[in-house]
Amino acid sequence: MFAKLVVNHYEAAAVIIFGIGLSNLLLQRNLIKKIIGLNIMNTSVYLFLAAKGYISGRAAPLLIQDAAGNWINDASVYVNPVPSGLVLTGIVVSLSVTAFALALTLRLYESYATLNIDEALLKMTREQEALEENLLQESDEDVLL
Amino acid sequence: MASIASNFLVLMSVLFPIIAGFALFSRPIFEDRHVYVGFMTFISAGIIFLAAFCAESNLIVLCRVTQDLSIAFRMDAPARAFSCLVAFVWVLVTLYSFEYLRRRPPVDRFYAFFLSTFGILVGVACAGNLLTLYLFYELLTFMTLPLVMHSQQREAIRATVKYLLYSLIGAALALGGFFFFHVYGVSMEFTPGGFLDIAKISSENSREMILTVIFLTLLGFGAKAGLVPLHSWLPTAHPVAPTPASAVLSGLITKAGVIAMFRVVYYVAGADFLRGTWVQTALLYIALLTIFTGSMMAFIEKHLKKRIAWSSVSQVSYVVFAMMLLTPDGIRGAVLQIAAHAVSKSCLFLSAGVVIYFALMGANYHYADQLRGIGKELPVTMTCFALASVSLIGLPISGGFTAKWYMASGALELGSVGIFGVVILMISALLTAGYLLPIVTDAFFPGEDYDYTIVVPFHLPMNMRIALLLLGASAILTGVFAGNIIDFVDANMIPLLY
Amino acid sequence: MNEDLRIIWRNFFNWVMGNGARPENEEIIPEAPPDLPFTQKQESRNSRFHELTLRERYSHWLEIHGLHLFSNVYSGMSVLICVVIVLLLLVTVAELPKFGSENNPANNEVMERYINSGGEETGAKNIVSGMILDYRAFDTFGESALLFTAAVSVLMLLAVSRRDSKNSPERLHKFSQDDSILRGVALLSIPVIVLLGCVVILNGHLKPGGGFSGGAILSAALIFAANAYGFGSVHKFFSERKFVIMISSALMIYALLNAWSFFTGANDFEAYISKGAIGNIFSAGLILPLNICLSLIVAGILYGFYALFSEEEI
Amino acid sequence: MSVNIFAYNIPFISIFLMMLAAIITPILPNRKRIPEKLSCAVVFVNVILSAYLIYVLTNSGGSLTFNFAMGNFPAPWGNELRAGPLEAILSFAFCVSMLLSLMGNSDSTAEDIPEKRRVIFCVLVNLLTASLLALTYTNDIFTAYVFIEINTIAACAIVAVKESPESIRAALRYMIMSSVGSGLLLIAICLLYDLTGHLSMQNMNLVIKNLIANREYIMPLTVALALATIGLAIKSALYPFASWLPDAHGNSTNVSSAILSGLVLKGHIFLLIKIFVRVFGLEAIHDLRMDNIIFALGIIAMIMGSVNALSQVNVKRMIAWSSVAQVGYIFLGIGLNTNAGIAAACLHIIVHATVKPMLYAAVSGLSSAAGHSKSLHALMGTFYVNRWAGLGLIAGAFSMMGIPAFAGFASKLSLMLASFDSPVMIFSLAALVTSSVLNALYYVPAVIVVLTHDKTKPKVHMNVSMIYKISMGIFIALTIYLGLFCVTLLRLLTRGVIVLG
Repeated sequence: MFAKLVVNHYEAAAVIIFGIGLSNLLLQRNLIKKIIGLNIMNTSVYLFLAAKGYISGRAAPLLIQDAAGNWINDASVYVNPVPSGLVLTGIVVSLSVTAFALALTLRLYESYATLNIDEALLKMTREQEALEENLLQESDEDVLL
Repeated sequence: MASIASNFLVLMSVLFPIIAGFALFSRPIFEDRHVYVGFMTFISAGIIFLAAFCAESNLIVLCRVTQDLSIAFRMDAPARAFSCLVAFVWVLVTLYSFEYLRRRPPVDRFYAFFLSTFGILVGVACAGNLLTLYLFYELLTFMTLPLVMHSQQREAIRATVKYLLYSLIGAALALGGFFFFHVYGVSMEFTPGGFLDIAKISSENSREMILTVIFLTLLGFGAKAGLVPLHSWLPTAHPVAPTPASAVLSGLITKAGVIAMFRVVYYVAGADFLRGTWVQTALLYIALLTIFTGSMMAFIEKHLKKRIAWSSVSQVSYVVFAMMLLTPDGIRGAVLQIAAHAVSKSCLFLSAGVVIYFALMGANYHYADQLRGIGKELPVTMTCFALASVSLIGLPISGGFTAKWYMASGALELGSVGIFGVVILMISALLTAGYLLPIVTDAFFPGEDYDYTIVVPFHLPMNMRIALLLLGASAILTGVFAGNIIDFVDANMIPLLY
Repeated sequence: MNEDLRIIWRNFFNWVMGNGARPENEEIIPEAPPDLPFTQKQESRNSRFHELTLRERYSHWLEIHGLHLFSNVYSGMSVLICVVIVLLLLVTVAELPKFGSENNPANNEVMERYINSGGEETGAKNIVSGMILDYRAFDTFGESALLFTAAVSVLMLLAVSRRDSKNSPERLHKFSQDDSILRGVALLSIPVIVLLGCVVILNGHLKPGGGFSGGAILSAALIFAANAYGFGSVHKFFSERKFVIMISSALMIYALLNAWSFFTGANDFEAYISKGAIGNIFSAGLILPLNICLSLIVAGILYGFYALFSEEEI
Repeated sequence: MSVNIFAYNIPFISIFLMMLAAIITPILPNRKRIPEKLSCAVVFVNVILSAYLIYVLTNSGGSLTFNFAMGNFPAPWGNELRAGPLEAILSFAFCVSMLLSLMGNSDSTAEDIPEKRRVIFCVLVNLLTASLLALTYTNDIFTAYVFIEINTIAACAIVAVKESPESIRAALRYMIMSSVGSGLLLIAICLLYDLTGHLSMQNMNLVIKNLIANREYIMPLTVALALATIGLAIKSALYPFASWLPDAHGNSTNVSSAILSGLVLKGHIFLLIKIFVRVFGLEAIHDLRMDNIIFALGIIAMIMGSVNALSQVNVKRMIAWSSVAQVGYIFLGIGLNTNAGIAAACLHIIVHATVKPMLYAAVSGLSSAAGHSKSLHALMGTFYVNRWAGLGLIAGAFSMMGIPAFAGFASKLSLMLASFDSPVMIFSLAALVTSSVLNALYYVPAVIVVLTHDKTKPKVHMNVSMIYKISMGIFIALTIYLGLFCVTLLRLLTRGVIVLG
């Protein structure tokens, strides 16, 4: 398995970076760091795709002319163009998601003065505590049963 | 032409009370709600009687859900009998309730659900297939919830939740059975002798599984009838409801469970399929256990309405016992017991209601031992109470007596279970006498030391008086005219057995 | 005996269900006068008989330790999930087709047709451009719609609602308005940047580049201008309304062009668009106008993001 | 081409119509609620279009499906849309549900969202609908990914449109979970592309069938399938991954909650169904052992969703947890891994897309009658203030409990019948029955509370707008219609699932 991993080392690196991104996204408490994790994760997928599109010894998919000035359109000369297209699309997707997530983070920061999502939760619970006290005093549990 | 008219009649007998009930939520049509309710109950009862006596017994499909599932009604013999009974008792209880509900607002909500429960009960009775039966059975649960929690007090709510939970568990078991019957049935339409696909069952060797499913379904439907594993909501929920509601809950709505079981036994599985199987034996024993437990608890219980509720647990199980005998005498006994118990239990609850209603004037009459000498103040009420007690105990010429007579003779055909059953029936009759008769004797004969000067004559309102007297009289009359009922049963229901 | 059991059971039940232990002599009166709706708090709840129920204890405990416990458990689970996913993916990667090999499943008839007939069918020299703007144009349309979605959402979050709330925070960054070096460099370089952007856009079907990259370069020029001369000067010719109108109309033209080509293509209608000769600037059918629209959208949106995040308005 | 040329273009027309509406909305004058009217009008046009498409497809007599090439190139090279009975019915259901959600909640929308933000809200709604339609019709897995991202951003923005701190927080949480989901989905798509060399669903299917027959690349295929399933499960709130849902649905405005639980979840689930049926094929799913996992997760979700809903004080959160349980039903149907099971799951998608927006609309009506409080206790007696909302709540509750003659019963019945021949029958029976009881345990108290007179409160009078009454009436009629006459629909869905594979 290890030998195979060495052959596919680009992909192996990509999935390790994917793991790093995912763990950042899940584990970081700071929202900005979470978003950075998200970006790392997406970028690793582009690396993966780029590696998948590569065929050793071939040219980039821009048509080239031979000596006589004819366009060479022979599939055995160029690398696979599909992953490049997917990467282009993917970059725009991650750009949009990042922008939106950052805007949300900014708004959260304005409301709670923290970038830590746990602290925001804590502040929110504290704010609601007073509210819930009032609510509990009025309500009767049997209704809720 | 006649067929269309009769179909319309049957549909209206189910739908009219429901619509009339929910119309109460809209803006007032009649200033006086009692007039409206009385009028509508009367019309509904009229439609139901007309339908029961005149309608043809063909299948009326309201709409089709899938190819073989539909909402359908059929006015067959059990439906006719039961809807007549329901209409009779309902009119009287409604008559009684006007006076009673004056002190228990909100009237609108109570009557809305009370009227629609009326229609839904008739729907349970004349359901043409299992889907319709299940639909109306569930609706019955939801429509009676507001009746139970009418007072909106803590106890009422707790009782309602308990009632809901038990009914839902029961309905869930029935739903499981429903799915099985849908797969293993030829159709879903109630057919005398059962609709199960015997060939499929025997080819797949799944007879035991189907028996288990039938058993579970019967237990599920038994929840409404207060059968033992799922009985304990009944003594909690019935006493907290306002008296008119508890009268119909005990007298008729428990019978909806019995009717559902009856349909499963005779119209889904078929008597032949069940005869001699462990399901029959198990249900007989469960019914006997319920009979004994109910009577025993009623004997111990001091609270008047609770005692009557426990008595219901035991008395309704008589019906289950008789029904599960799967003999002609069993069916005769079951039908008689349904009729006798419906009228006498309603009568008992209504009498107890009068006592409590009377109690609002000052004294606290919630417990059986507080009723000493009350017969002097409420002679009519306590007379009716006595009549109903006589029927419940099963003293001769009353409705209960004939019912138990047929039951016992049916049971004796069945061997050891039957003999055991008869013994239990005897013990239960003694216990019944033990928990009902002392109230009557104490009420009328308070003893030497009773101070007669404190007697305040209480004027019972006329409509209450009429309702009580009619119910009390019919408790005896079901015994006197038992022959006619037996004729009806012999003509229409005995063929179900074979 | 029986009575004791009953009391014990009842107390246990109450303890679990949250009614508090009830004194035994408190009788239940089923039909008390109906003047006390159940919404009102019952006395027994506050009386000395009330003790903490299991449910209340649980919620108290949860209040104190819940978040901590949750975040610990959450972290543990996350680490586990990440490790599992990475290991699984590594094993998978080892099984995948070999890197750089010609015989991989991905190098199939799809790729062959893109290269063999891409030139004729799209007229683009840049095969990737031809692919994303002609063969798989719907994806790219979705992508620009995605950018539009993000732009609209960010606009809503950062501009519209703050103006509604009227207590927008102090602007954090005041750019120096009289940095002459910056201005000088900007004066020199902005035209070059714009020119570069135009070249990249117009050569999208010939060379690497295209609407997205060209749009990004254009937006860089705008951002540079805003930084050097202040946002006010940019606003003079680029207000929020104009920004929205520009993006919307560019996207509209883009969508209509796409719709035209989809519609005619799917129904085998005549599209009236010539492909031109490969390598010419006016070739490749719709790709050039599409690239121009895309670049306008991207430039507008990227500048919009920058302006919204730094100045909180456009 | 087995259908006429107009019907042939309907998928394309409906997607582009929604998109153009979204693009043009910011330029329109923002007066007299024009943007909202435009959204409603366009969605209504789509309702009619998809109804016509259903009619044409089922009456054409020839093949039930057609592929629509987006551009000049057919499937493996260009993007394609595909329309069959399943897609047509689901897009019809989505459009109807969207239209009714917008109409039924228009009062509360007007209260909750200021006018300027409402323009953007309409843009987002149009984009969301367009992306849902694209997700439904697409035949290309990468296109699906792009439109899923549009869907996600629009959905998060719709949660955040309320602009309260809680809703921002909920949206952020939703965003993060969704990003994890789409990351996993993306890498799964990349793996699949690497193994098959295709992005078009039917071509992928051919290659995957070959691979499985030759037992090649089994491990990567399994991992790709698992990652795609987990990714979409996170996005569609299957139970262990559902913690974001109650936050997002409970803290947003009513119309957002209705749209989110009625439509957004369903779009993702339908994509999962497409991946299962169309990309892998049912045998392959069974071979790779994914069906049992989905089935078990579905059962857990059914139970746990209801159990969590039992302890909620806030009605909206209660209904949100109930959504989790309902998603469990759908996954149970998918996990049966038969055509009948998936058809039943689709029926439940439709049922839930009808009933859940109705419940949210009812709750919005009731809570505005109770002074905008969302706690169950505050809703006491509101039935008598807003009877249409009360009736909606009752019908919705009955449907969720599975009372016959209401929509929920039909889907439960079909799920049960679908599971009858499978070895897991007893589990699904037990789960369905238990979950019906649990559903009743929290919906019935809500109904009781709403029906209970509160004597301590002063009598409130509220004018219920005509549009609310109309949409509620349609909702209730649809619920009962689905409960009583779903047989034709179910037959169509089954045929649709068969031709989808």
